[in-house]
Amino acid sequence: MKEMTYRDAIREGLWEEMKRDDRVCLLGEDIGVYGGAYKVTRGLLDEFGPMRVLDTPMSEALIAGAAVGMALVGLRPVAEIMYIDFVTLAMDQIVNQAAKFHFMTGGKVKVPMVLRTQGGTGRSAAAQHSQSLEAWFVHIPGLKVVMPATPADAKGLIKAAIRDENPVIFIEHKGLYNLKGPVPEEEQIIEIGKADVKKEGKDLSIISYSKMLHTCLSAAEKLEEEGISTEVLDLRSLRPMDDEAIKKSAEKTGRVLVVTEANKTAGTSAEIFARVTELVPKARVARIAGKDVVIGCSPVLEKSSIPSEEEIIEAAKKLLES
Amino acid sequence: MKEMTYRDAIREGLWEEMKRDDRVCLLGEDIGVYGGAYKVTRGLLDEFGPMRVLDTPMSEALIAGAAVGMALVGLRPVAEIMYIDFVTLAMDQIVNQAAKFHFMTGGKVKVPMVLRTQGGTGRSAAAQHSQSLEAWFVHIPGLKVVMPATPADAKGLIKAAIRDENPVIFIEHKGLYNLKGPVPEEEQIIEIGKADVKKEGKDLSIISYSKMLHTCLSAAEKLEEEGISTEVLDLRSLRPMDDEAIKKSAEKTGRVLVVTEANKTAGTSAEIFARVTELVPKARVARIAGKDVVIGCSPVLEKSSIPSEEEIIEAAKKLLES
Amino acid sequence: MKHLKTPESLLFYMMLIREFELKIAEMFAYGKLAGTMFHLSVGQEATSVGTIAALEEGDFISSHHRGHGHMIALGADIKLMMAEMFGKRTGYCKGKGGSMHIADIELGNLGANGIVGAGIPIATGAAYAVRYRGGKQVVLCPFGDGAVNEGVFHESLNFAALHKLPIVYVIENNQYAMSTSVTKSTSITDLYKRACAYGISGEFVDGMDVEAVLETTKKAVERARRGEGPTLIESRTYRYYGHSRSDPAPYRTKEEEEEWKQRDPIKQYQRKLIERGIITENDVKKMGEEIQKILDEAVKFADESPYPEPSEIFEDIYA
Amino acid sequence: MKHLKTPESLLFYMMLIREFELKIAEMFAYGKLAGTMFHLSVGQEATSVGTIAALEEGDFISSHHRGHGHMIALGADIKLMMAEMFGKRTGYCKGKGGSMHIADIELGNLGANGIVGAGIPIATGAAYAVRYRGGKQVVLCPFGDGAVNEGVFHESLNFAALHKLPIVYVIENNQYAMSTSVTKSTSITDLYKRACAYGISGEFVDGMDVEAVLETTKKAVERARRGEGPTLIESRTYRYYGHSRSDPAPYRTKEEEEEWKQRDPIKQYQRKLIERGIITENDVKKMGEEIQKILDEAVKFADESPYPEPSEIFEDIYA
Ligand SMILES: Cc1ncc(C[n+]2csc(CCOP(=O)(O)OP(=O)(O)O)c2C)c(N)n1
Ligand SMILES: Cc1ncc(C[n+]2csc(CCOP(=O)(O)OP(=O)(O)O)c2C)c(N)n1
Ligand SMILES: [Mg+2]
Ligand SMILES: [Mg+2]
Repeated sequence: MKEMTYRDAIREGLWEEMKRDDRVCLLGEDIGVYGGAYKVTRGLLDEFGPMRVLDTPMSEALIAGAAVGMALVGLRPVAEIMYIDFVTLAMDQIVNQAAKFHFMTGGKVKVPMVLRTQGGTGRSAAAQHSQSLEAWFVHIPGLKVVMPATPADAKGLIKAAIRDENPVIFIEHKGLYNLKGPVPEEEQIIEIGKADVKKEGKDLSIISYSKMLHTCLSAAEKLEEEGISTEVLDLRSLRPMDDEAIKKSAEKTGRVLVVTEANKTAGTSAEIFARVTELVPKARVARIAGKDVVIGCSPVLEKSSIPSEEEIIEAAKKLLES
Repeated sequence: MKEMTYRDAIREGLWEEMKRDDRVCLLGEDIGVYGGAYKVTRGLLDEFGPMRVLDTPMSEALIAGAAVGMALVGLRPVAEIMYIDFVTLAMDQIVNQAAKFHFMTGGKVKVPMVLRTQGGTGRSAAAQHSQSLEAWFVHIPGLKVVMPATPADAKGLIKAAIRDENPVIFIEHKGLYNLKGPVPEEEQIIEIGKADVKKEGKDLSIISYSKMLHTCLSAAEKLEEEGISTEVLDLRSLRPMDDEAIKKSAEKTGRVLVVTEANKTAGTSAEIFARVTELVPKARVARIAGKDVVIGCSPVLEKSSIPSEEEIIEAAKKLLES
Repeated sequence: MKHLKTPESLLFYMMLIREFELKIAEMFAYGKLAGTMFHLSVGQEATSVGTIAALEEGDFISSHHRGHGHMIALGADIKLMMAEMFGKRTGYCKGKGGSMHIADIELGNLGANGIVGAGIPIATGAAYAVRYRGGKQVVLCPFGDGAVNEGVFHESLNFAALHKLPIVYVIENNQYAMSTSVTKSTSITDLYKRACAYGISGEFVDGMDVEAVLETTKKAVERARRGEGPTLIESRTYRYYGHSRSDPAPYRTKEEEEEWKQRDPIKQYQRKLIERGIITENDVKKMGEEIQKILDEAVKFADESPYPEPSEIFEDIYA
Repeated sequence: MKHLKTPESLLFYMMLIREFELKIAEMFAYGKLAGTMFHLSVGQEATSVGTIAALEEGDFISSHHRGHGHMIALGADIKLMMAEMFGKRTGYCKGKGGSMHIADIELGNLGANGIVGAGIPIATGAAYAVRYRGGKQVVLCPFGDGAVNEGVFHESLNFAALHKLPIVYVIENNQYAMSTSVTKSTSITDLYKRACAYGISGEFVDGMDVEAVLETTKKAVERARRGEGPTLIESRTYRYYGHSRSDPAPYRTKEEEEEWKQRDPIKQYQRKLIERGIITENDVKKMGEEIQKILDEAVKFADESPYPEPSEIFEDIYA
């Protein structure tokens, strides 16, 4: 194992796949010299040249659409949309084109592309640069959606996403790039659709993903100190979702707290909530999610818009009492 | 009461509001001479002229964005996006602009606009003209979302939407336009956020909206024949959602079946499911939703993609046994 | 394209497109088609045939909602097309696509699109992929006059021009987007002039003259193949019928319709080829008969084919 | 604008913008600002001041991520701006907007946008509303060179040209969109020439010369007010600093930066006004002192103002 940041892990994943397969290429705004807004692709231009690390004009629909076209003709493009908030400009190409071409052609074509983007709060980036819009993609048949929380998962999943024959939405979190963690020396591909128990426990399960996972892990430790054995399940993939892992944990503990940074109403927390109940009707379920608000710039506002460790602990205790 | 179609009811609502308030205007593709793809705006051009009934170029982002600008400067635009599938081209203007301007400016500006569109299956219009994407909007703070199922509700809600100070997404269903029903002679404004019990019952509640409501009503009648007293709650508004009405019905029957045409995963059915459980923890809840598939053109495929009356009846019985 | 090398073949394929579409209109009247959403290109045959004739085997094309003509000009199997129109599982897309989405990558068709303009960035990306692999193919990207006002038109042409991609954009300007005439939707009505915003060449061609279309497109295709970048062609034409089956076209005059029909691309070309002594009246008649045979067989095939099973909705969602 | 009628006032507001931005850079270093996302327009002051000076009271403007200059040129209260930068509840947007969204409709600012290009259709809609009500206002719509490649640019300009709307589009061409130079993003580098695609007039102006900017914009504003439709102006300028605080701008040369700084809009104009005998060195010094006083007060105000309460997130979601 070696230690590296989430940012470097993704870059290493991209680098290895580009070395392995010369059909793999990157396109997006300022991914070349600039290395991407969050520096994930730094250095790749020098290594692979401007044909394979393509700085595009500011044209998000073109970025996504060109990736579809490239994939149809045999490349394996990794498109970057700088902030998930900007996917609003490319939804047609992702949802009506990438997700549907395989089906609409009766299975004749495939669209093996990855759309990398990043979301979430934490940098006072305000209303239009802080959203968690993953639920939109999770709703769409034909897409896969992954949201890694650790460097190892990020690397293993970006490699899996690139090798997948389908469009994969790969959502990073702006608050995770500097997070360090162990990453295996040898090649590891993490299967899309598999959750991971990040901490075992028996009284209560917390289900989460992406940056919020870490808040949950730290809440779980505090709960543990109070004698509450808490399991933390990291979904990693939102579509497909790992029903088996969810079921196993829910059956084991009988109490499930769902925690997401995304807005509560009609967010992923709703889907996970309903799914847990469908899979394990006896389980008691609760959810804590981002407030149903617009994200404000002032740190005070931003911070209170998403679940805090205290809220999670409180909700966990309440759930145990119910 | 007079009888009229859903289409005519919406048109009458638009007509009355345009007569009442000369700030109200319409814009969209082919809404003038052509009267709209589903003829909702037929005749309004002759009555109100091309300034107030504006045929736009094929530029969906411009349509939504111009509506935002018009609203900021004091008009009350009603923009039409011909199919909900095409909102994919206008999501930035709806989600990052219309929904957020009030908050981002600290409450200084308002965006009183309506975005009319229509969705759903029923015309073999295939993958890109048949979706039910309402969950995307329901997820977004700052938007309101209404989906009427009857002519009277459609008229009362379009009027309320136009008078609202916020952006309202008004989603019609292509399979409802020819539906006839009674509409009050006198002016009726239906408050956004209020559900409506379309049929009373005591053994079981079915919660639905839009066209699927009618399938539920017909299923409820069959259940009634078998001695199962079924209540059918029409949400009408998806955001805000009528928690009080949901609670009341769920407490009364203790069994709630949620039925939507929209895809199951991360759809509105998930939110309603979670909400019922949160409001009435003792209630048993189940959901039937559109299959997690892409809509095919062939009628066989289209039909089997969405809930049938039989599936609803079966699910209701299963829920009663649980 | 090999099958479009002779004047006779250009005529034949234009006639085949026309008769195919008249046949599906008839089949619709009999209640045979899946749904009501189909868009006839009757009147526009010279554009689909003339542009595609300029391609070579291995080249690509993106298609759109009014795309039957593209498929037929590419040499599609009429049986599989008809079956798709009928919503049958033997169709090109197993009944999943329907009229708006009939495509076959093996013919070089990257997909037919129901979202107006959406094929433009896709075709542009395909052209980038060709360049990436050092290939010699060219991508043909046709779309309507309405699509010219969609944002993706702009984003794509800028990108293609910047990278001098091997792509030819063709505006099939039938002068209306549904009910909206170009004069009511577009601030300049000579649409090819929009090329100026990208520093590429814009060409105008009479879309009722198949040889003119072929010649103009050929030059653009050659330029693209030589690495000299994209061209924007405007082929001015007319659709004889309404936008779709439910449209009686109240937004235009009968006189205008008649004027354009006077210049019918098929009749015009028949006349020309007879005058040139390349074919006789009788040849035309025989072509017509051959086409009717093809169509009858296709209808029979489609009619006798099974519908998909309901469970097939779960197939082809993921590869 | 009344407050921008004299040469001295043009100079004063350019200096105020410059010093405001240098002050916030300093405040950032002290950890006083909300977040790290702020974009300095240092070097571009002649464009914001020159364009806005061409407006009359009651006119509108849309703003964007690099928008401090617009607000200041509109006559914004520097205290409320600073408080917003600090994330305080006394700021223009109660701390909810922050640097990227500072706006005040009472000053005619329709909103500052973090989505590049998104203000273009909004401004265009506002111009339609003006026409709708028979008003005489004009809308000024500035955006960067990067925004010129977004689809909404195209959709909006076509619409505005078609309806001859009272709007003036200004490309603040600082030659880079983040790290991407115009030559790498745009197939024609004379951006004003894109006007040709819409049949409107395109004008080029030296964006380092405030009087030239004012004059060019004034003509366009007058045309718009007379009902003669939109203009696309390209004002060529330069941003001295990186895209945002975290950008050391490795994508351009120090020589290039120095060259542009030689043509500094403020120094240039100071020199010019002194030469013309309109002001003296001493006047400039006094202006600087006055500005420092304004800024010190603003910092004090912002510093002493309270942060919003956490519960304020629930306010202003719905009107
Ligand atoms: C993005 C989008 N907007 C609107 C529509 C509805 N629609 C389908 S075809 C059409 C007109 C297209 O006009 P044009 O591009 O000129 O092609 P034509 O139909 O004339 O061949 C419209 C408005 C659509 N399918 N996609
Ligand atoms: C739609 C969108 N894409 C990307 C970004 C990220 N971004 C912010 S500013 C910027 C560059 C903008 O360049 P330009 O329009 O020239 O304005 P400038 O920053 O030079 O003033 C980029 C890429 C964004 N905010 N919005
Ligand atoms: Mg057309
Ligand atoms: Mg710039």
